Amino acid sequence: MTNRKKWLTLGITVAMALSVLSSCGTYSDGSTLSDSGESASESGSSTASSGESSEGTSSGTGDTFTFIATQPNTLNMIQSQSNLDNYCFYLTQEMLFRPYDGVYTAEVVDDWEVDETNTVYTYHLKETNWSDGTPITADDFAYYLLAQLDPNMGSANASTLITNYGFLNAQAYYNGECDVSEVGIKALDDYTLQLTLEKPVADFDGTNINVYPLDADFVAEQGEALGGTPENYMCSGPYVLTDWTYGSSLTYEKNDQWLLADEQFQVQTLKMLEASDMNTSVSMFESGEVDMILTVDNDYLDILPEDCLQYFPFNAIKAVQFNTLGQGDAEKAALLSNENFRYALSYALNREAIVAAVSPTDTPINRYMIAPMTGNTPESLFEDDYPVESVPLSGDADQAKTYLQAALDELGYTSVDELPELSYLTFENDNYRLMAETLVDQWNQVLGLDNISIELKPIPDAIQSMMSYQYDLYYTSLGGGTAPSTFLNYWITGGSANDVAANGTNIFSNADYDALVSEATSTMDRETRMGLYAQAEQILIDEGPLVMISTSGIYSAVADYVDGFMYNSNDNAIELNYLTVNK
Amino acid sequence: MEKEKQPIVDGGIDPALCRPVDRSKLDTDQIVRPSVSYWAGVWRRLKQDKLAIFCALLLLVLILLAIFAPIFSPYQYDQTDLLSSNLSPSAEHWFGTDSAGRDMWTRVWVGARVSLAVGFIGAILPFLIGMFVGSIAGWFGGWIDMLIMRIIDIGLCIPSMIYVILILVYLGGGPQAIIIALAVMNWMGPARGYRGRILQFKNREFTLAAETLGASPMRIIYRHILPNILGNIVVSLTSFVPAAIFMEASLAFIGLGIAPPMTSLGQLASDGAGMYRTHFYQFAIPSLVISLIIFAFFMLGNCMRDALDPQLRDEMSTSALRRRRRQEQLQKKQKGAAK
Amino acid sequence: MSEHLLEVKDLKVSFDTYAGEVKAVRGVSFYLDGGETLAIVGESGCGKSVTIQTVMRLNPEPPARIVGGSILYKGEELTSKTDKEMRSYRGKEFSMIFQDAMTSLNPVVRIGKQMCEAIRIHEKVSHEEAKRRAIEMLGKVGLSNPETVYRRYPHTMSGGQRQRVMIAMALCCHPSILMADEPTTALDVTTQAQILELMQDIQRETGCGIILITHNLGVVARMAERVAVMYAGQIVEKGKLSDIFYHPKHPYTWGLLGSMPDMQERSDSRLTAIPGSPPDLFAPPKGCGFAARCPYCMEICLQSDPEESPVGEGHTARCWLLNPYAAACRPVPPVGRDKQLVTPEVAGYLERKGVTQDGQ
Amino acid sequence: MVCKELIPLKKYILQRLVISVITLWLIVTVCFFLLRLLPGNPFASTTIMTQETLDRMMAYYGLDQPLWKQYLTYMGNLLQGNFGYSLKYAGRSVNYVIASTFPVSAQLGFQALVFGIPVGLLLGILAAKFRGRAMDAGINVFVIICTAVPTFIIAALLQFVLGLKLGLFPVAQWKSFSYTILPTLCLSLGTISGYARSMRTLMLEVDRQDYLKTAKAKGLGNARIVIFHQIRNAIIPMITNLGTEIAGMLMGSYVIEKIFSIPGMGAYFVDSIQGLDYTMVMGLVIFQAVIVIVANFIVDLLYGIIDPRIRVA
Repeated sequence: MTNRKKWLTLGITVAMALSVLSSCGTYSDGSTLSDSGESASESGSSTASSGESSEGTSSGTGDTFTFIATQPNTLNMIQSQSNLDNYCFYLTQEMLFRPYDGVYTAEVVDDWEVDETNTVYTYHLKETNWSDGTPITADDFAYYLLAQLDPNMGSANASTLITNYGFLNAQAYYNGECDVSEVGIKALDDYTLQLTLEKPVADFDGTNINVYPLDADFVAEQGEALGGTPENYMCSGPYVLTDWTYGSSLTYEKNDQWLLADEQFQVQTLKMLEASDMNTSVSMFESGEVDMILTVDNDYLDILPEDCLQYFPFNAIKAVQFNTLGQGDAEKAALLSNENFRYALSYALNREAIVAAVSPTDTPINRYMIAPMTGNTPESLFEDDYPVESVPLSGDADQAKTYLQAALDELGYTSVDELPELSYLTFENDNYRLMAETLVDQWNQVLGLDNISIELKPIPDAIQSMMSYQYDLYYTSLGGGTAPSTFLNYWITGGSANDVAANGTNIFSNADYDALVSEATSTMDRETRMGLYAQAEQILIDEGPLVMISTSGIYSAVADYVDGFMYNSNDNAIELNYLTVNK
Repeated sequence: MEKEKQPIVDGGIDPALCRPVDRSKLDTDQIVRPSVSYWAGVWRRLKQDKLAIFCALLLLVLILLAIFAPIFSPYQYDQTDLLSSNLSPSAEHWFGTDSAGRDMWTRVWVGARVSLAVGFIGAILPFLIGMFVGSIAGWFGGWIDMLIMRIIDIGLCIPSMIYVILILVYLGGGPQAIIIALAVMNWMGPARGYRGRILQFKNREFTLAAETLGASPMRIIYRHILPNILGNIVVSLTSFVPAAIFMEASLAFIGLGIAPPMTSLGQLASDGAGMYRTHFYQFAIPSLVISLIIFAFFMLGNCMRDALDPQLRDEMSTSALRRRRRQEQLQKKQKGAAK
Repeated sequence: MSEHLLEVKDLKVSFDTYAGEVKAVRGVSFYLDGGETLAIVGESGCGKSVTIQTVMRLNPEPPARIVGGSILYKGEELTSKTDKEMRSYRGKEFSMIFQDAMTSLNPVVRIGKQMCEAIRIHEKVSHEEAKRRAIEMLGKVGLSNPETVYRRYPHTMSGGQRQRVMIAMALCCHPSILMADEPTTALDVTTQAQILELMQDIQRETGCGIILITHNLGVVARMAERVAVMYAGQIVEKGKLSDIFYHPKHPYTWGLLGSMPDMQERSDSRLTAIPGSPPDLFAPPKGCGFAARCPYCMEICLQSDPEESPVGEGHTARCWLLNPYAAACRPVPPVGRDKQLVTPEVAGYLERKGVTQDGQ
Repeated sequence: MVCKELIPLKKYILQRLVISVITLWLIVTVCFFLLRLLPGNPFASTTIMTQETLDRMMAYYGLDQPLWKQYLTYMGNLLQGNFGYSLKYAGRSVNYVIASTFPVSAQLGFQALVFGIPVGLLLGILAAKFRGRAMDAGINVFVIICTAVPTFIIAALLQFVLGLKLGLFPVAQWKSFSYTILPTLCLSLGTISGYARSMRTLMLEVDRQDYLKTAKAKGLGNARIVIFHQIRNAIIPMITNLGTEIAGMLMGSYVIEKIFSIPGMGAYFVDSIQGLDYTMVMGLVIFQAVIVIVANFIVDLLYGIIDPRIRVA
């Protein structure tokens, strides 16, 4: 009797454990747990043929494109903060105007006109519908913009919309002071959308705005779950998102309902894989399991063959930001706002050598309006039309020393050791740490400064410290945007990077700089506008609280049998419009 | 009197010898085997064990290198030289240079200092805390034991990451912060283990005897129980040091490593792990040094276990056993050959 | 073909330890016949347990090594047998009862299971048959309601009960030799008496030979027919009960007998304890092992080891005093003193067994 | 016939249940307030944001209310089994994340345990039985390599050699069984070396017990003595930390999942804490606590079965 009882209990516990685990464990092709409609794409892997490398949805048949890129955080358009989400919106939503390599072409818009005061834009839309067939109206496009201005929708993009386009009463509505009907975004009828701006915005030519459709009832019905899984996300664009396994893969299927289904986006299935480890990604790329890697780390550039690497400038300015308020310490404030000290630190850096060693995918810069920013004409580059005198890219050690000596004299120090301790705040991950160590050591070698200590913090903590001005030097990365005004607007008095706490405390305020920028943003004539921007940029270079280092870019590894792959940081989208895969 | 050489008579004995011997010469308590104190026995067994010597020497070499190599090296560990970045090991830079052009030889040994310090102190500190708390819980029992055990249960369930970040943020990223973080993370394991040990010995006779003689609990624990489990403690300590070094390396892997410009072996290895396909040396050398340190500590722990185990003191240590067996095979071969 | 059931000739066993070779048994010879009980007496550490365990080859070979001598059991030479062959002997031909029953039973296995295991190894019987026999044996050793004992765990029983279980386990395969390594030392006096009686009944019933190891001369007097006194790895004196108790020839035996407490006598005569402690067998002394502690030690004793010299029929002793040349040093013949050597209590046991001073 | 020993078992189970509930509640509370101590704002991200936007988002998620109020609302949801939605990944419910990632991590951990523990025990027993011989030395070296070399190094090398160069196994991803072999192997190395080492020590300790001599005296074969008597006694101390170990394994390992890009829970633990995703961290911690408590409970039952001296009575 005793034997049987003992083995019985043991058997039960083991069987129970096994059943619990096997019931949830699914071997099939990573399909989501909930048995939503079996993913349309063939899950070839269920025939678990072991061993051969390019298995499962093999990209052999030419109509599947498998690539490695970081997954979106969320598909909730209202609360989306990162451009990773936009990659997915671009592929799954139709747009008023669809950007391709920086040029916006009309898609849903039939035709549009603007009134003589350049403030009222009226768009006539074609008849289109969601992937499940329900029609899309102008209300959906209007709701997309209005939802982001809604004060209690917790949207992250309200301030950018307001500063870039300045819709009528948008700020008031966002502050809750007026009703949604008074905002300058209205759907006159099902197929006409009207946008009214408070004052003409030179950089807005009526087309360069990303507007997707968003169904108000769907948002209300989904509530907090909006954009979490393919089930709570409606698609209307070239592709339909059919499957999303967090941390593993997203699958897009071609949407025949789309307006231009037969002209663009011919590839049938897209499979976006997540591979957080670069070793793994490169191995998968070499073994042919994957057709493209969006961003290749610095260390792997010389492993992959030269011809498969494509460079895309990212147009983000990386710079060291000086906290001229000095965290309340007058001595520090004086030092950090001293121009000579800043020039000394700037001239001490050999940007070319630093970037080549520490982050080869970047390009060194000594100004803010860099390629691909367009100048007087859409074809010419700003930096060619308006050269600017700034620090030489290879640095100038002697000049740096003279600036330092000038700074010491001005502030009354006799030697470098009397300078107050400065903290260099940056994020924790590796390349930020490496850049910090390099910069601090270069300053030490060239200028003999050893009062700068590095302070690493997790991203949320670092950003909060920066926004509460608890730093001396901060390594920042600011998006350059499509037009010069984006970056220059950051640094006007009260600008979003200048007065981060939005309580009137600015680290840089220059009256004629503000005047130049505000005048430029409202002059319609391109030539004069660009001239004014150039002057503003020169002031920012001379007196701005920044030492610019480099602009980043990405190298993508694309297999030879794939062409027509385009990535544009300004549009922040993976543009596979004309992609062809002929394996 | 001169003992004359008398022939041995029948029965093979010499009659002259048949006379009582004077008692003084005799030492009744003649102990043949030198009475060996416990520690002397341990020391002798360790000395005999070639492997233990090898590990001790290896550790000594690593420690000396960690202390002196950076002092004598021509480069500073944080001195970047952008023109010579990512050079493979050469006469100029024995271990090559990293992507910022810093000399890897100096960085590896500065990192070794940190890893050894963090590993060593990061292992001993939690151990002492654990032993102290464990002995209280074990000895007093009752609600104190329940309370401490529940605290440990809760502590183990909350991811140690949270403590680490809290400590690193409030104490800055220096080595001492890492050590305190490790201490907070790791004291619960030994506490639980040590409590079990105390319970095991608590109601043994010699403990009760000591108690009846009026010894205070702390005295009993440290004079009576501790020597009994010292072997076990030393062994788990030597396997705890590698664990601490590992933890520091995995913290670095997650991005919570030591504050720059200081570095540690874990940090170097995890940086190198990213590019083992392009610059293998930047990955191989720090990993090799970490593995050597951990190997040395680990083997030392093994040999200590054999040496400290009272039951094993009579039996032969593993290596002595191997030697004995080889001699036997030799004899068999000779006998075979002789036949 | 020796006529004895078990005959051990000049057995030498040594252990390899870190410090070198320890010669635990240095030439031991004795014999045992069926139905007879041989008692081996001696201080702890004199090699008595090692001797009988070597007969059954229980000591793991790497440290232990049989250096010389032979063990004949029913004419079979055991020293050359491999472990596999010895397996059929253990439990079937020989069986062992250990001293501390507390640790000699597997704490995590039920008693019944441990017994059936032994039965089924030697006789291919079904589970039920093995169980029946085990329960029957448990009853025979005097345990009340053996069925429940069969299902219980060792830690739930008292020392005496556990010792009975050990005996039952040893006897369940009807061995021809039962070796008991101080079976009663860990027990209180009353249980001790019951166990000894039990062993005698079993011996009468099965006619098995018993080798009893003890350091309690009272037990020897009750149980044994012949006695071997061991010291420092050698048998210093062996013979019939009367030879050893009434005509001891070896100073060590005198010492042993002298150190027995005498209950009746109220005199405050001090017990004659033997000074010093046995030699360390790591490097045994050149001469007689007992020399250092022997009050009658002679020069020769320090220099060479005495052989076994016959004293009477079946009675030998290993001491130079017996040598004709040593007559001068020989003490007043102990015979006169033997009366006080044997305490009345032991004498009572001896009478009951018909053993008197004139020793037949 | 209800066996006599089971009746008190119910009392014991009840007692354990009460204690576990209290412990769970304490864990939730301590973790909730400890997380709030971490500096930084969960919504801060690299894109340019003004403080005003951050405050608006905090308000939307109700994080600007007094802490005790948030705690009460959180506990309210928790009692209905709703872990809430992630802050960092809007729209992603914590329940859904756990439900979709736990099976993957559990499967990996389970396979590593099922492969690791028996092999580890076997190596431990062999090393003890052949003490001092070549087998013992070989196993010792293997154990040392597994413990001395950090996991992320072994995993990277195995992936490179077995995966890419020899092409035996797929390099990464988590599709079918052949994808799980390499990660399981890497994960199980730690278990194997741990169990081998402690089993060897325990077997040596048990080697000298008297009941083994009794067993030999009964004429049992070496193999039977080892299996039936020695292992059963040696294994008892191994059970003690089996509970926490199983729980740890089922929760997934950050390193292995990162290198083999497996959609498991391991990654979530680290990222959500660094990204201050309060609801996700709480959900994961509670789930892990439940697993640990259940695992410990099962182990205690196992304890009773294997070692009668601690029978629950």
